[in-house]
Amino acid sequence: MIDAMSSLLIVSGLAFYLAGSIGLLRLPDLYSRLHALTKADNLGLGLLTAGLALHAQDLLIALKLVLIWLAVLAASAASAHLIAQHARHRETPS
Amino acid sequence: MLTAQWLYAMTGCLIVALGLRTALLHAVLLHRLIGVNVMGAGVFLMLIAVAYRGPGVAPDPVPHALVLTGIVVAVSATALALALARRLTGEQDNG
Amino acid sequence: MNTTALLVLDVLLVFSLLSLAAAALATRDASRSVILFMAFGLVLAVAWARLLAPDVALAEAAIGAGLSGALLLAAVREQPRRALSGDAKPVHERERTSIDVTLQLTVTLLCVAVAALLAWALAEAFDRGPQDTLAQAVSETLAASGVSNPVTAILLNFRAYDTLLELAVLLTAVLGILALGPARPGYQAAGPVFDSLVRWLVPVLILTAGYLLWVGAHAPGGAFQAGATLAAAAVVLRLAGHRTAGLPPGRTLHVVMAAGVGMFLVVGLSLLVLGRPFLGYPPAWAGGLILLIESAAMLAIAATLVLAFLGGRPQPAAGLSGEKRQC
Amino acid sequence: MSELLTVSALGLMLSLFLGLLRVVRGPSTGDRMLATQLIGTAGVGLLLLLSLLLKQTALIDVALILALLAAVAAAAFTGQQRETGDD
Repeated sequence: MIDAMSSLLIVSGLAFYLAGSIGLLRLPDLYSRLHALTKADNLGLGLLTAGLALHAQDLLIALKLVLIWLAVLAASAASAHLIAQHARHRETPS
Repeated sequence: MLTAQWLYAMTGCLIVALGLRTALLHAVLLHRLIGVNVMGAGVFLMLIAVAYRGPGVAPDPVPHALVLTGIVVAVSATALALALARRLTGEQDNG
Repeated sequence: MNTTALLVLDVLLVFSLLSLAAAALATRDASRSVILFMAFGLVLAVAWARLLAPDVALAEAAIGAGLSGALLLAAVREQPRRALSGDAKPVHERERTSIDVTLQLTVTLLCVAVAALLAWALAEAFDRGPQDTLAQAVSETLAASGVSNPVTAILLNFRAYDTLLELAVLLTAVLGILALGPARPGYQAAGPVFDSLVRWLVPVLILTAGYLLWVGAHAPGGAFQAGATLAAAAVVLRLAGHRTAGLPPGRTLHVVMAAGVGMFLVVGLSLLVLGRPFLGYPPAWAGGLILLIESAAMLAIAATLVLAFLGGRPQPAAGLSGEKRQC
Repeated sequence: MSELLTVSALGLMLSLFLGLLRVVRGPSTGDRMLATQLIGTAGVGLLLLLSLLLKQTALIDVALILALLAAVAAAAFTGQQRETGDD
């Protein structure tokens, strides 16, 4: 039962990752890429860590997994904002 | 011989050549520095590949210690080179 | 993990490394080149993990994928465009770009020859099979080293002289940086989004540094990785407008810079006085002494890397913004 | 279970690889940095899977450092304005 849950979580996490990457390649401009990607890969990592946490041997590892996800979540929210700001400032490809 | 060992070691050789070429030929200092750093990464790849003993087998820790030292020295040397470059362009601007 | 899947992963990793290295070196724009180099560092960290070198992967994740990129970006940002990027170079540099084709060809051939020589030497070494004499010596004496992580045992016990001299090299580099001039100009105080990032990122980085230092005795980690993580916290502070990046003022900074070499010498000389070889720890004390040296080394490495990021002598309180500190 | 993890690891590597194409192609610096963030997140996921597959618990710590330093790198890239100087 736990195995099935975990597999489901990991596979759906992977699907979000791949969707994000394809979006990064196919979407027409930076802003839509930012919009799509920051949601997709964070959700992907969240599902993946949840799936792996079910396998964790001890609580410390499960806690570390949660911490990693929170760190990525907070970091990417901030960096998406900063990248958008940066792009608006310059608005020139380099 | 392990395929993985061979694969990563040969990649290391190629990366050394790429980095060395830029370090010698590029006109711009920053690119030369990145070239030297890439070359260092190639050397590290060769060392870690030599240490590898296959999946599930503990690798040789001695090259690992060498590479660890190398990474820290490389970043300090890069910083010193950047400081030198900065002073150099400053002097040129002033005189 | 089965062999075929591992091989596919290896091929993809190797191909990524080669194409990122080539792209980083081929591009003419400086900041583009630095970003590609940072991505190269990220993939390299995964490669070290794949090759069962977690100690190296930790250092690469902290330095290769983070700090050296930040350092190079700061340099690119500061220099007027013509100095570091290829856009509009002074005349003598422009002449050097068009070095004659013969020279380019010769150097390229030379590099190919170097690669071929290295490949030949490695192939010879692989043919003879692994030489495990050193690795065996390490695993046999590990129990008496005071730590159970072999890499830490090598760096701080078996080859402690090398690490002492390495810290001396770092000290020399940082003295050079300090001697060359004042730090780059600081940054404006951070906006709200950046500020909220700083608020959680800095404490988490400091805590992680402490964790890595402590865990290094029995698992991957140690002074180098902890020092780099601590330095990352200071870099974030500096980007948020703290001019001195949390470095202590004046004399204290000099003490911290020399702490690694100093603690090594104090421990080594004390052991000499007690009638033991220089840095030949008594097994019962080895663990404690190593932790003591590593703590000092962590601070020294962090100070070195932060000063490297600053690019010169810290300049506290010039009256604009940022925090005011007396030197 | 192990097969699933293996396939997922390869899938993440593919995702990372697609991100690389965007880093190399650009066109803007923002695009490259965004793609580097994706490589970072995919790298974190890949390290977590590898920690299970290769039985190396320490790779979880590597993933943590990678996640934290990706934030530092993004901060360094977008930077703040210099106090003085001509950026």
